[in-house]
Amino acid sequence: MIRVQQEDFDVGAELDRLSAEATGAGAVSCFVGLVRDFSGGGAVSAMTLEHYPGMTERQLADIEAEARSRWPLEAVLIVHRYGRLEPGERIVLCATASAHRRAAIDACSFLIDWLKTRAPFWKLEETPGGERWVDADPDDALAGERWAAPGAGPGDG
Amino acid sequence: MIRVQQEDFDVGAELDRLSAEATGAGAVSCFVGLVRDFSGGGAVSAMTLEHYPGMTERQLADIEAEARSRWPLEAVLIVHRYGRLEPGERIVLCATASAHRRAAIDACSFLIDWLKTRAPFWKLEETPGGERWVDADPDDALAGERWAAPGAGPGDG
Amino acid sequence: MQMLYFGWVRQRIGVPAETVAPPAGVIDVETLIDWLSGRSDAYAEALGNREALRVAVNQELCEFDSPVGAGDEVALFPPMTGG
Amino acid sequence: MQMLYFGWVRQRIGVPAETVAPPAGVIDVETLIDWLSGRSDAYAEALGNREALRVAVNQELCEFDSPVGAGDEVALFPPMTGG
Repeated sequence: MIRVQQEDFDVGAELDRLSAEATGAGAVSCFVGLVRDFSGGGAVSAMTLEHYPGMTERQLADIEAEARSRWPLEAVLIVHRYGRLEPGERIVLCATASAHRRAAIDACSFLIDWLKTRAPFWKLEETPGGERWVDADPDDALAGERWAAPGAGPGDG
Repeated sequence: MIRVQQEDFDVGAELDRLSAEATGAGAVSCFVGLVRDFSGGGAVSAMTLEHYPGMTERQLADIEAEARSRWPLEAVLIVHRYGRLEPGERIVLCATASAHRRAAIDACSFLIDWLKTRAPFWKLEETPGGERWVDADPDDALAGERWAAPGAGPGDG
Repeated sequence: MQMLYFGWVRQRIGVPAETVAPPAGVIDVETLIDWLSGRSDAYAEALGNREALRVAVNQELCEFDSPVGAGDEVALFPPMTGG
Repeated sequence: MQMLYFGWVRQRIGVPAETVAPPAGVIDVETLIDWLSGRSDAYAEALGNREALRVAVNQELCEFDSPVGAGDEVALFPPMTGG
């Protein structure tokens, strides 16, 4: 399941729903991305996430489908926020449930890696020096590419 | 931080506390282990976790310290339950917070892998055929060994 | 043709979306960007560094040689920074 | 010496803990298990498969050649299944 929303989410409630959906799952893995109060050494007082409505939902659904095709998952959840967020606020939640912990952990790691370079979001930071667009991180591109071959993982590169 | 307890835990509240402790963390990774309703093909109606009070706390603290020595972590939490649990109930929570997602994800994966073979718990399942002790899984031993060299991960084997 | 702009591409062009009617020579993303770049300095500046431009046609990521036509939704934007 | 048993070792021996006073020949985990195994069929059965036995002395995992003495806490148990 995927959701794109401005409002915050409740991680505990989301994971409870995911587990309830996944009878037979012994493993739930989750990743939460938060707004940091620094970036490239500078202070960040807020971050505004802009996205491409319509395409965002398609890309997230494609990423979920790809994860389900690679691992035996009982349930998958991606929640991605947009709008203006302050340091410490949640940006994104990826969660997976599987009978096996390795599948849950690897799939969750894959979800966040692919979101970084394939989800159409753009981040504008507010800093003491003014507004600044966050550049794509070359390491994120590498992390995403390492999953290019099914079954591959960041440890294989 | 580590905790060994009989009562359930609130994943959302635990992660909120972890994030609050970890100012500057952009990434929170967590793993939750649940009681499954089957095992080796058979139905499981409940599982009782026995542990070694004293040694359990020492082992969990050692595992936390090892994770902190290997990755730049802002916060670490391990909560492990004991006692009688029914299918769907939470057994264990591992969570890590870091400035970097790869550190958070790898460290969390390490925590659960090492818990499997180094935390002094023993599991007695209730099945239609009677009580049955859960055997150690040889795959768990392998998963644990793959982290033996600092910097190693399950993908490197 | 429906154009959409995001991130610093949107900011430099100054509008998030517009409807355009390119001439007959515009057959793919490359020629579309050439044509847009000639409209004003703002477009030229926004679209000048093609290494840093990404494109989606009808909400699917595409290369610059992808064909575009009258009914398409074409989005131009910087590399994505999700997650 | 304080003995602790867990899992099926505890179940087969029938008690979770006991204080024992082994004879002088018991100098390490190996000789301790030998001595315990001679106490009854239950001990012999519980401790028979040494491949499947794990041991902690004073709450630290040890090998069978680890020395044990009067003041030690010695725990015998099956391979751990945490997580």
